[in-house]
Amino acid sequence: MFRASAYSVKQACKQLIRNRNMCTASIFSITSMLLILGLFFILIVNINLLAQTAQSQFDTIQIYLEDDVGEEAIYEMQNEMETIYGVKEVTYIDKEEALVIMKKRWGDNGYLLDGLESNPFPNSLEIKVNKLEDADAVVSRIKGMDGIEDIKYYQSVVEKLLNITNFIQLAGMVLIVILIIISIVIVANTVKLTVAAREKEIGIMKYIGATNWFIRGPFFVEGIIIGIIGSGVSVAIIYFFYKKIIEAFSTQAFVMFSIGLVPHEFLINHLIWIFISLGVGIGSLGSILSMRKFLDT
Amino acid sequence: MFRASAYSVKQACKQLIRNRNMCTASIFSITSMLLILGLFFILIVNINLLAQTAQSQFDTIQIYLEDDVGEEAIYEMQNEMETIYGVKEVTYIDKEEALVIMKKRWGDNGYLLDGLESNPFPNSLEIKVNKLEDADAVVSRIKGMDGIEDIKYYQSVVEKLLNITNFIQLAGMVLIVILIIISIVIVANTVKLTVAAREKEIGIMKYIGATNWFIRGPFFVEGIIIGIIGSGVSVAIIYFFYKKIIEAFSTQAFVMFSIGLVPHEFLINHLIWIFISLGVGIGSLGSILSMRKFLDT
Amino acid sequence: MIKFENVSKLYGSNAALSNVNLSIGKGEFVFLVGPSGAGKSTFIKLLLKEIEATEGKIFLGDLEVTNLPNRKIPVLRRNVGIVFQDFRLLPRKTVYENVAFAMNIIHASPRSIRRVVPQALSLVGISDKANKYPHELSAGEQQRVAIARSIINNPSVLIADEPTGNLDPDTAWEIMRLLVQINLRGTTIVMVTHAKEIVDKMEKRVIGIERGKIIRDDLRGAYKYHV
Amino acid sequence: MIKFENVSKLYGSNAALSNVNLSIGKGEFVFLVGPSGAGKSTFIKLLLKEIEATEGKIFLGDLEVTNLPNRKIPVLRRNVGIVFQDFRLLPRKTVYENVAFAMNIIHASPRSIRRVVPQALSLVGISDKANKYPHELSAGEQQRVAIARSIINNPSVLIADEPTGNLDPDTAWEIMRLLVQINLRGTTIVMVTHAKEIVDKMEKRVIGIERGKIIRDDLRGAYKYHV
Ligand SMILES: Nc1ncnc2c1ncn2[C@@H]1O[C@H](COP(=O)(O)OP(=O)(O)OP(=O)(O)O)[C@@H](O)[C@H]1O
Ligand SMILES: Nc1ncnc2c1ncn2[C@@H]1O[C@H](COP(=O)(O)OP(=O)(O)OP(=O)(O)O)[C@@H](O)[C@H]1O
Ligand SMILES: [Mg+2]
Ligand SMILES: [Mg+2]
Repeated sequence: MFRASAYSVKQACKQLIRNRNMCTASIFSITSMLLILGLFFILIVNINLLAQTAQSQFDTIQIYLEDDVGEEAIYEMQNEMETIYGVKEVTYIDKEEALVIMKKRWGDNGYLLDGLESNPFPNSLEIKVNKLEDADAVVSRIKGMDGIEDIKYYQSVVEKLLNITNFIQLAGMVLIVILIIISIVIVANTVKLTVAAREKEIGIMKYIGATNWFIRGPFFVEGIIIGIIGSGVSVAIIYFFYKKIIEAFSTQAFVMFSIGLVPHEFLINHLIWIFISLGVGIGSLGSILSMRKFLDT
Repeated sequence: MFRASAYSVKQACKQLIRNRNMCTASIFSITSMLLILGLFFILIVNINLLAQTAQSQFDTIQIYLEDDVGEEAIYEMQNEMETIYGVKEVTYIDKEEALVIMKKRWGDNGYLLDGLESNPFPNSLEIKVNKLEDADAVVSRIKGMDGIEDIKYYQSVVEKLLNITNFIQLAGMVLIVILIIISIVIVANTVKLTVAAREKEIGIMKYIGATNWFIRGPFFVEGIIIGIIGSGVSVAIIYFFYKKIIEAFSTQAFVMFSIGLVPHEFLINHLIWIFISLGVGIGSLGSILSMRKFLDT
Repeated sequence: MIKFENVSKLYGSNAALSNVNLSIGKGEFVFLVGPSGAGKSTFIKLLLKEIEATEGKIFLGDLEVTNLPNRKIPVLRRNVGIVFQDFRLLPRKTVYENVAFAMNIIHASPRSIRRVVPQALSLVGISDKANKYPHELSAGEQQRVAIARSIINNPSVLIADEPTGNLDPDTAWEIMRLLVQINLRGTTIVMVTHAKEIVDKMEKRVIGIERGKIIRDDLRGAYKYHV
Repeated sequence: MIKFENVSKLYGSNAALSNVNLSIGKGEFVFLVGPSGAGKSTFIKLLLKEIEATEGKIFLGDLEVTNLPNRKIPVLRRNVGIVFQDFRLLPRKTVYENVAFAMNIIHASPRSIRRVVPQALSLVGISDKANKYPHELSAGEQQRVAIARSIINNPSVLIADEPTGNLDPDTAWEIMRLLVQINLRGTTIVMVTHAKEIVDKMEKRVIGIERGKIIRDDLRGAYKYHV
């Protein structure tokens, strides 16, 4: 057993060196495919993050209170709301604060509000929910309470955003699956052609009495090595460029736009394992599967 | 000449049929790569469209006029502004209209404006520019005019949007170039391996006295056929799925969000030519380049 | 050792072998002769289960070749040393590695490989080419490597398809002396050949095949199979 | 027709041919003999510019082979019919297509191809295998296809590396008769062979090579090159 493994590894290394050109071709293919996969992975992870950020700006429920509700009662309501399932925090905003906020929001046009006779804004409570999906339930619980003039929350916006993020996640998964299938097809083809070029060799080995496993061994190890090299190279390339991009972004106008990017350490930590398992899987399975034809008889 | 071409085409067809497996591998690779390219193409074209739509909502310059400027003078100013280079159209919005617009924009909170004593809004002119880049120049020309209280335009927003669209366009081009390079590498590798499997054959042909062009001919034609099939298949697949996606979108919530998608006819009309030229180019060049090694001596 | 019972092999409607009955005992030295396309290589391919017999039974030692499951084929082939008509050397391995490969297959220890391979190479007179690749050898040299590989594991049966086809008479006779030696050690030898002179001088059992049929089987025969 | 002037071919430090001087006239029939590894195939490979001479000049007809630019090599090879020791048939073409291919190369008309190829196939006695692929043929049959291909274009020189190596004596003699016929039509023939009997009976010019050197050149010679 040990002798057989040692033989396989030794032979694989010899083959790799002697068939440099073909191996480079295989490594190239695997690397290219993993690069494309990585590209998509990065895009999807970041679009997701973006959507989540955007979403978090809409996860509030505005509750306008009637003017005759006293401060005491308001604090009571606040406490009660905080116990509702799904509520993260409840903030009290009195009418003066609301006016200030509105002025701020108007920016340069804020002076227009100076002409107001009396403060038209009501007191309000602002609820942040843990999960957007819970918002509806929270609202229906609150509706029954006394002293509430109106409840506002960006239900439709929130729903659309939910739809979009769900769609992006789904599309992302579908794309990644498609890409993985395409990669496997391409790499398997590469390996198949590599093996086809050695069809004669494999035939001869069989004629001399080599068992299928004996023949497969070195090819298998070779596939694993090619997979590891391919995934290593692509992770390195992605790491390098993604780091550059993040650096570029953090000094650019984009920070102002508050576009956050997934930090490269996180990405790499995940990618490296996904890629190495994909690379090794594709490489070794590819070489074994594509040899099946020649080992049938 | 004719006899040689006829021979090449005939041989290519024979080879294609006899080496079905290998050709399928090549076609698979080309198709896969073109699919990925197409995916990116669609993504980028649509993101671009989205950015442009968003952008067009910000390409206006607001000019607030002093209250003592009469209608006559305003129309004069409007005419003058329309002659400025880069200006697309100038609209006059009087103070009543402005109030109505503002109320609308406030939506359910519009009633707050009912409490206003007098209309705080000034008369204004709204300029739409042809190109966002021209906005600055237009503004500096207008600044000198009499009777202007204030000029507002979303300079920073516009700049950020410009940055983003430029970035997306640039990133898109870079990605497509990278993908094309990767596709060429993968397909060239596939062809190279296909040819390597026929190394012996090519050698024998040379030993008998065939010229390089005589040997290349059938391979060249074969590459072209493979390219055409590969690009045809991928265009068909993309056409089918993109149409489905557009149909799904037009009945979905997405319309409400006013996310426009590039119509599939437009896309396909462009894609089909790009793909066929890419496919044929990759197929034929790939087969010739990868035969160079075997035809050197 | 080798037994054919009513064996036929058809390629389409063309019978490469038809209704062959044959028995070769342990330790025999047999020449298989016949014109081009008679079915000699087919005979060998059947014996090694490279192709399947259309009809009949084939036995080699304890194994019934015609019934052998695919996964047992390597066991069959390891019991047999073979020299192929087209050599079948591994193109990406050196002469040394080609011969060593036959020992790797049976998981021989690296030590015994290092000891036995050089002996075999010098036996066929090709020691000085040990580190060359097959394409760097002359045809005769390749043939000798194939012979070295076939005998390296001391097989109980040695089958040689034209082992002297590309050799000059002197080298051919050296190879024949080698085969006789191996035969004396108890190995059964079946040799396909067109070399009239060799067959005539050796005076061994000669089996003549013509158009897929055995037309003669002489215990101390000569080449001239058609009188 | 063929002229070697001080030609040497070194593989590393190993001289496959050293300082060969030789001249073969138009219409001659020459046997090239010598032990395995003597340099016979090297001689042929040099003549066809498959490999480059390390030193010396080689002429074939009007062409100086050693000076020939690469793009002119096809012209050289079309003037020469060659039977390779390892046949070199195109594996994915049928017997018919293999022979026709040699005519395609010189842009022969489809009509003349349809007329000439069957003639050549029947000349070497392989007509019934016209639609088979090389791997479906016996070694001797492949060799005959190679011979048919080499003569199809009526070359001015025919070079054959062991054209009878895989043939039984009868078929071998048929091929020899064919070569003599072709020779009588004016084609220069150089034949590498180990077939002692054939060389002895034909009584043609015999050139003996040993370890890369020409050791004899007899006008009406026999095979026994080492006295
Ligand atoms: N795969 C195949 N398909 C069809 N016919 C075949 C196949 N293999 C061999 N044959 C035919 O079977 C017959 C016997 O072939 P075989 O190789 O056994 O001949 P042989 O006696 O070895 O001849 P040689 O001395 O020329 O090597 C031949 O006519 C050959 O054409
Ligand atoms: N590519 C190569 N690299 C190194 N050595 C080579 C190469 N080709 C041939 N040789 C050596 O050159 C010598 C002559 O080879 P050649 O093929 O000419 O012999 P030959 O006379 O044809 O022998 P045979 O009768 O066995 O075919 C041999 O010793 C061979 O090992
Ligand atoms: Mg045979
Ligand atoms: Mg030779």
